[in-house]
Amino acid sequence: MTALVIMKDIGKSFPGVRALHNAQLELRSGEVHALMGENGAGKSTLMKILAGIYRRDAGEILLDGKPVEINSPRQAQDLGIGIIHQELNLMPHLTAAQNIFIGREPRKAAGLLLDEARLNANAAEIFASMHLKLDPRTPVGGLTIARQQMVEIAKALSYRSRVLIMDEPTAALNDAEIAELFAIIDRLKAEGVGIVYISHKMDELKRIADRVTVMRDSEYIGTVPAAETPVDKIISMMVGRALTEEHPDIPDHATSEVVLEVKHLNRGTVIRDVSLSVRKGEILGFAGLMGAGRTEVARAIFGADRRDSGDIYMHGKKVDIRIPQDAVRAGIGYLSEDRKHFGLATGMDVRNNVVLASLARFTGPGGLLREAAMHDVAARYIDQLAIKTPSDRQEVRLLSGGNQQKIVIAKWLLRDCEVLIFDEPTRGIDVGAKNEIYKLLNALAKQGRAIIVISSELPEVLRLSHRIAVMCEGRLTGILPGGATQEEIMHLATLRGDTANHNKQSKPAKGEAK
Amino acid sequence: MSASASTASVSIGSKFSGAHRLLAFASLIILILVFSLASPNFMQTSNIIAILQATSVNGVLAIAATLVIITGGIDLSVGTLMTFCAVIAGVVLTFWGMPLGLGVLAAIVAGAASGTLSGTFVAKLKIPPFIATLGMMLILKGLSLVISGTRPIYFNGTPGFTQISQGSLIGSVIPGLPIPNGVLILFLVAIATSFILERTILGRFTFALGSNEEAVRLSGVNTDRWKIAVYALSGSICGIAGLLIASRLNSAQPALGQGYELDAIAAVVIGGTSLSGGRGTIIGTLIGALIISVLANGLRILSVAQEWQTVVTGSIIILAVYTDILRRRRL
Amino acid sequence: MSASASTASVSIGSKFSGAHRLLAFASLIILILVFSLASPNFMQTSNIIAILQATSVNGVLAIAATLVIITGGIDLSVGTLMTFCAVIAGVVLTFWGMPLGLGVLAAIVAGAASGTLSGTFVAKLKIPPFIATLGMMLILKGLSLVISGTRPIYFNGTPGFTQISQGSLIGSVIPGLPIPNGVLILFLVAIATSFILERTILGRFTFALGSNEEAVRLSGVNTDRWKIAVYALSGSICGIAGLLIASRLNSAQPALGQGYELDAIAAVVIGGTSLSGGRGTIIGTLIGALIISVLANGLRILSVAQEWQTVVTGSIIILAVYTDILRRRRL
Amino acid sequence: QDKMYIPLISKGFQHQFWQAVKAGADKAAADLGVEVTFEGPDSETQVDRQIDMLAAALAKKPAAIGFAALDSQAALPLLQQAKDAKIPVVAFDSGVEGDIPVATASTNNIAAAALAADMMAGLIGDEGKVALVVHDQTSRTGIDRRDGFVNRMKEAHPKVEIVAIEYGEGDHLKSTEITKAILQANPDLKGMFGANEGSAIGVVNGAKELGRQLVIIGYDSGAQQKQAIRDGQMAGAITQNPVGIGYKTVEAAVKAAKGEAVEKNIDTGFYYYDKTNIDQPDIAAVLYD
Ligand SMILES: Nc1ncnc2c1ncn2[C@@H]1O[C@H](COP(=O)(O)OP(=O)(O)OP(=O)(O)O)[C@@H](O)[C@H]1O
Ligand SMILES: Nc1ncnc2c1ncn2[C@@H]1O[C@H](COP(=O)(O)OP(=O)(O)OP(=O)(O)O)[C@@H](O)[C@H]1O
Ligand SMILES: [Mg+2]
Ligand SMILES: [Mg+2]
Repeated sequence: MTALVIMKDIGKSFPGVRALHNAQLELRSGEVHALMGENGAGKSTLMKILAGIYRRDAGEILLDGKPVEINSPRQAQDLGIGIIHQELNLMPHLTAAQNIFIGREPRKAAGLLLDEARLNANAAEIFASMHLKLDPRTPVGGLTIARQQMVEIAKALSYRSRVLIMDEPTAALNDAEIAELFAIIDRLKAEGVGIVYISHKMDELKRIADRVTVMRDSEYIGTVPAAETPVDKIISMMVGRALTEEHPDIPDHATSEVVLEVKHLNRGTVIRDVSLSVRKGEILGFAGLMGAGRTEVARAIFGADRRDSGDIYMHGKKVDIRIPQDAVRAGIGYLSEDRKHFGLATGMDVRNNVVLASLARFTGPGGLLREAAMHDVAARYIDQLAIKTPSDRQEVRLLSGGNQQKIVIAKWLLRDCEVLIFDEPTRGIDVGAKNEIYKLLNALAKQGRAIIVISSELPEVLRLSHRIAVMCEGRLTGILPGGATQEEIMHLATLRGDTANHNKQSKPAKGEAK
Repeated sequence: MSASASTASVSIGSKFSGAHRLLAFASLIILILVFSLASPNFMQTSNIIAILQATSVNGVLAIAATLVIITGGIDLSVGTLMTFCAVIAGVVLTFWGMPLGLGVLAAIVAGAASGTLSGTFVAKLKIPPFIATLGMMLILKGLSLVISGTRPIYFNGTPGFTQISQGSLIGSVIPGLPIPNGVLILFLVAIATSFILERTILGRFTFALGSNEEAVRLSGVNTDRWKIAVYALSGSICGIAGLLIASRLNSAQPALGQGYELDAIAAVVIGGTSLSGGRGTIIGTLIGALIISVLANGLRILSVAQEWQTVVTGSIIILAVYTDILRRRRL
Repeated sequence: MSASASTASVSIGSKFSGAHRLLAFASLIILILVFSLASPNFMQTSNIIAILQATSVNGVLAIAATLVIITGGIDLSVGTLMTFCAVIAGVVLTFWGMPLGLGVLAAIVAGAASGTLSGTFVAKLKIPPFIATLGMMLILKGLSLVISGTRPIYFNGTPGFTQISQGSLIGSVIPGLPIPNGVLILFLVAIATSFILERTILGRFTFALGSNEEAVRLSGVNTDRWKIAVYALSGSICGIAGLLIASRLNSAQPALGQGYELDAIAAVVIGGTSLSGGRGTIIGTLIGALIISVLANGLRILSVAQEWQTVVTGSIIILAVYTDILRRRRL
Repeated sequence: QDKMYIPLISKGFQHQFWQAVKAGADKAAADLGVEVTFEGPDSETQVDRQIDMLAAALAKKPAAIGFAALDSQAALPLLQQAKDAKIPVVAFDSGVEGDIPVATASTNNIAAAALAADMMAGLIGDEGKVALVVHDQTSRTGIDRRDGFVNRMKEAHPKVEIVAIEYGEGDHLKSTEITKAILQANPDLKGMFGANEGSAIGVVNGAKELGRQLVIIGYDSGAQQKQAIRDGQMAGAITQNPVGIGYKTVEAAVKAAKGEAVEKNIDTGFYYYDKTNIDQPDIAAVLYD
C-alpha cells in the first residue's frame, strides 16, 4: 500500500527561529495519524507547509508517491488537502454558512446570484451530520469559541478532502462534542480519508489514533503504532524524559477563611442566581457542558460584563466591582478562555504581555518604565514556564499556540492576586507543561491563594479540584467534593430546568459538609 | 476600531438588524420634525426636492465609499475621481463632440479604470488604502486641471446632458411630483449596489475581505482579484457621481472635488458602517447622507449664522451617532 | 487596514526595526538628491531652513495625530484645534492683554481640554473616533470664528510672540546657523513625545490600546482613562502647533486649519504608522512630514506647473511608500 | 409686520474681504430696516455647495436675493426659478451672465489687476522678473486678476518677465511657503503680486523670512496689509470697495423688491493705494481692517 502523503526531510526557518529540521511524516489513506510534540515542536508549521500556507525551505512532499509543489491554500485544496487551523480563521461578521462555503457559494440565475437558501441548506446538512444544533444563519462572531471551532470543523468537512489535517480540533470542545467529532472521524476513515490529528490530550490517542509520529525541538523523533505503544513511552519521546504524575491529596479547608464569596449573581438568562464561595488555599473546579455559563459567571465576577444583580464579598467585605480594574484592585485575576481576543496584545512582545496587568509596578517617578526589571521578570517566567521563544522581545503572535497560553498565565502569576480564576488554563498546552501548570496551581493554593479553575476536561477538573462546582444552563446545579466521580459530575451537568432548583438545595449541602 | 472588542454587541446588533435599521431613521426623523416645527419653509415640496437633490451627489459618492470601507479600506479619492470623470465626459462630449451616450460611458469607464488602479495598488503592491487613495486623489486632481486646461468645460453643445440630473422622468409621469432624475439615479444606484452587496458573490467577498482577509485567503480565494473588483465598482460609481454633478452644474468644474471625500466618508460612518470593515449597509449610508444635507439645509432655512451652523452641525453629528449607539445598546 | 494580512512581512519589519528606521530615510534622501541635482537653488542653507520651517507646523500636528492613530483611532480635528488654540492665545494676549507666558499656557490648556473632550467621546460614549473628531473639527472651526469675531487677531501688543517661531535661539549661539525656534520646537516636541511613547507607562498603554484594547481592559487596566490621557496629550501638542502658526503669521487666522488634518495624517501614514493601531514611531512621522515639505518645496523651485505638481506629489507619495514596503519585505 | 428679508449668497465667508462685504450689507440692512443673511462656501471651487445655498435661500421666499456667482451658468436653473417666482436678483462682486440680474454691483477685476501691473512695472523700472501668488486657479476672481495682470504686462511692459504663477488658496501659511520657494528659485526676482489678502500677506511674510527686498503689490486690505504698506514692506495694493459692494447690493435689492427702478451697473470702483495716500479720507473709507 503506497502512502497517501510522504513529507521527507522538511526544513523551515523563521527569522531567529528554526521551526523544522529534517521533519518526516508518512500518512496512509484510511488512517488517523497523530502528530505529537511539545508546544513549539513544529507541528503546526509542518502542517501549514502541507496545506500550502508556508513554503518549505528544504525537503520534499510526495502525494500518491509523486512529488508535488504546494504553493497556495488553493493548490492544497485542489490536491484534496484540507486543514482545520489551530487558531480560528473565521470571518466574524459572516454567518456560519457563509463562512463554510466562502469562495464556493452555490449560485443561481446563471451563476450571477448567490443561492442563499441552498447555501444554508447545505450547511444545515453538514451540521446535521455532525449532530450539531446551530442555525447556519448565525454570525460566527457572536458564537463561543467552542461553537466557532465546530464551524471550522464543518468547513473542513465540506471540502471532502482526501487528506484532512486537524490541528488541535478538540482544544475548545467538551466531551460530548469530542465524541461527536470522533464519530465523524471514524466515518471519514472508513471512506479512506487520511487524517493528521494534532492534540495535546493523551487520552484521545488510544481512542482514535492508528499511528503516532512524535516531534521534539523541530525534529522528527519517531513513528510508532498507537495501540501497542504505552502512553508513557510516547510522552517520554515527546519530552525526552519520563514524567511523574502525582495526585496531591485534598487538604481540609473547613476552617480556612472564606476569601471570595458571590451571592445571588444574575445576568439575563445566562446566569441565574449563582452563589458560591472559595476559601484560602482552595482550588474550586468549575465543570459543565459548553454554554453552561461558567465563563459568564467568571466574567461577571471580574467586572468584564455588567451583572443584573448579585453581590461580591472579599474577606466578608462587600466589594463594588464594575470594571475589571475594580476586580484586580480587590485582588481577583481572570485568565480568559479566548487568549487571542481577550488575553493577549498579540502585536506586542512577550515582555510587555507578561507585565501588562502589573505595569504600574514597573513604573518609576514621572511614569518612566523600568525596562530592566521588566526584562528580568519576563526572563524568569520564560524560564519557569518553559516558554519557547527566541527572546522576550519576540512578538507574541509569532509564538506557537501553547506558548501564547503560557504567557497569559505568566501575566496573572506576576500580578499575584489573592483569587485567581483560570478559564481553560491548559487549552492547547502539552502534557509536560500541563503537569507544570498543575504543580503551579497546587503550589499557589498552598501559598494561600483561592483558585477557581474552569475546565471542560473532566480528568483535569477531578485531578485538580478540592471541590467541584457544576453548572447547567446558567444555574449552579451542585457542588461536589474533591473525590467525586465523572458520573456524578455529568449528572449535575445535565440537570435541566426546574429539577435543578430542587437539587440545588440538597447537593451543595453535601459538598459543603465534606 | 479594535475589531476584537465587544463581539457580543456585534452579534446582537446584527441579530436585531431589521429593527435597528428601521430605528436608524430616528435621528433623521427627529431632525426633520424639529426643522418642520421651527420653520414653515422647511416642509415644502420644493425644499424637500432641493434637499434630495443636494443629497444626490454626496449620496452616490458615499455609496462608492461604502464599498471600499466594508472591505476594511478607505477611499480618499472619491471626490477628485468624481471631478476627473466629469472632465472626461466634458472632453468626450464638448471637445470631441461625441454623442451623449458615449460621454456617459466614458465617465463610468474612467471611474472604473481609476478604481482598478487604486485597487491594484492596494491589493497587489500592498500599499495601505489610505496612501494609495491619497496619492490617487492628488493625481486625479492634477490631471483634471491639466486635461481641462484649468477651466470649466461647459456642456452647451449637448443639450440632453443637463437632463441627466435636472430633468424629471418621474415628473413627466406623475405631474405633481417633479423629482429630478439626479435623485432617481441616487436611489437606483443605491438599490443596485445594495443588491450587489447582499445577493452576489462580489458582495459576499466585499464583506468577507473586511471581516478577515487572511481567513478568506486561507480558504483558497484569490483575494487580490476580488479586492480590485470592489475598487473598480466603487470607481465606476464615482463616475456616475461625476455625471450627476456635471449635469447639475452644466459644466465640469475641474477644481472642485477635494474635501468631498470627507462628507462622503462621514455619511458612511454616520450610517453605521464600521471603518474597521466587515459591516455596513447602503441604506445606512443613504440615511447618513440625508442627515448631512437635512442639517445643512435646515440650518440655512432657520437663518442660523454661518459660524454657528458649523458648531451646530458638529454637535448634531456626534449626538446623532451617540443616539444610535445608545439605541443599539438597549436593544 | 486589515491587520491580519501579511503577518510575516510585518514581523520582519519590527525585528529589524533599527536598520529599517535608518533606511526609511532612503525615500527622503533620494528626493533630496534628485532636487539638488535638478536645481542649484535647492541645496542652500536658506532653502534647507525654509523647508524645515515649512515642516514645523505640519510636523507638530502630525506628531499629535500619531499618538491617536497608534491607539487605533484617528483625529480629524488637529487642524481646526490648532486654529482654536491660536485664537485662544489671541484672546488672552491681545483682547485681555495678559503676559506672554499666560497666552502660551492658555493655548496648550485649551488643546488639552479639547483633547480630553474628544477622548471622552471616544472612550466613555464609545463614539467612533472618526465621528467624534469630525464633530470636534466642525465645532472648533465654528467656535474659532465666533470667538475671534471672524477676523484675525494680531499679536502686535505682545512683541515677543513672533519670537516663538521666528526667533533663533540656535542662531544667537551659533551665528552661522540661523535655525528658527519653530524648527527647534518641532524637534523638542518630537523628542519629548518619542520619549513618552517609548519610555513611559502612558506610551506603553498607547501601543497596548491599539494592539488589543479588550485584552488590556481585561488585565485590570482602566483603559478609558488612559485613552483620554492620550487624546489630551495629543490635544496639547495641537496647542503648541497653534502657537507656532500664530507666531509665524503674527496673527491668529480663524478661518485657517481645515484641510491641515489630511497633511498631518498623510505624514503619519507615510512614516509607517499603521492606521489600524498598535504600531508607529515619531521619527517615521517626522520623515513623513519632511517628505511632504521637501516635495512641495522642490517642485516649486523647479517651477513645475502647479497642476503637474499635484500629479507628481501624488505619484511620489505612492512610490515612496511602495519603496518602503519593498525594502521591508527584502530585509 | 415682518421685515423685508434679503439673503446674500457670496463666494466665500471667512475671508476678510467677504467679511467686509458682509459688514456693508449689515450696515445697509440697519439703515434700510431690512433683514439680511450672508452665506458663502468655504472655498471658491465649491460651485455646487453655493447652488445648495441658493436653493435654501429661495425656499425662504425672500423679497430679493443678492448673489455672487462662482459660475453663473451652473446657477442658471435656480436663477430662472427666482425669476419665475418674481424674486429680483442683484449680482455682486462679479457679474452673472444673462438678463436675470436686475443690477450688478461689482469690481472690474481685470482692469484692477492691470493697474497693479502698471504700478509694478513702474516701480521696477519697467524690466525684470516678477512672480504672482494667486488664491485660486479656477475661480473667476483668481482668473481675472491673474490674466488682468499678466496680459497687461505682456501688452504694455514687454521687458517684464513673469517667471512664476502659483496658487495658495488664499491661505497665509501656504502662500508664505510658496513665496519662499519662488524667491529661492529666482534670486534676481524684482517684484511679486499677491492677488488677494491672504496671498499678499503670504508674499510679505515670505520675503521677510528670507530677508529679501523686492517690490510687493497686494490686493484688498486688512490690518496686516495696511501695516505692511505703512512699514514699506509692501509698495502698495489694489483695493476694491467691499463695504460699498455689500451696501449697494442690499440697497439695490431693496429698491428692486419694492418695484423701484435700479441702476443696472453699479460700479463700486477700485483704487491703488500706497504709503502716500493710505490715510486720505476717500481711500481710508474703502479700506477695512
Ligand atoms: N510566522 C512565524 N514567525 C516566526 N516564528 C514562528 C512563526 N510561526 C511559528 N514560529 C515558531 O516556530 C516554532 C514552531 O511553531 P509551531 O506553531 O509549529 O509549534 P506547534 O508544535 O504547533 O506548537 P503548539 O503545540 O504550541 O501549537 C515555534 O518556536 C514558533 O514560535
Ligand atoms: N458573545 C456571545 N454572544 C452571545 N451569546 C453568548 C456569547 N458568549 C456566550 N454566549 C452564550 O452564553 C451562554 C454561556 O456561555 P459560556 O461561554 O459562559 O459557557 P461556558 O460554560 O463557559 O462554556 P464554554 O465551555 O463554551 O466556555 C451560552 O448560552 C452561550 O451561547
Ligand atoms: Mg500548533
Ligand atoms: Mg467557557
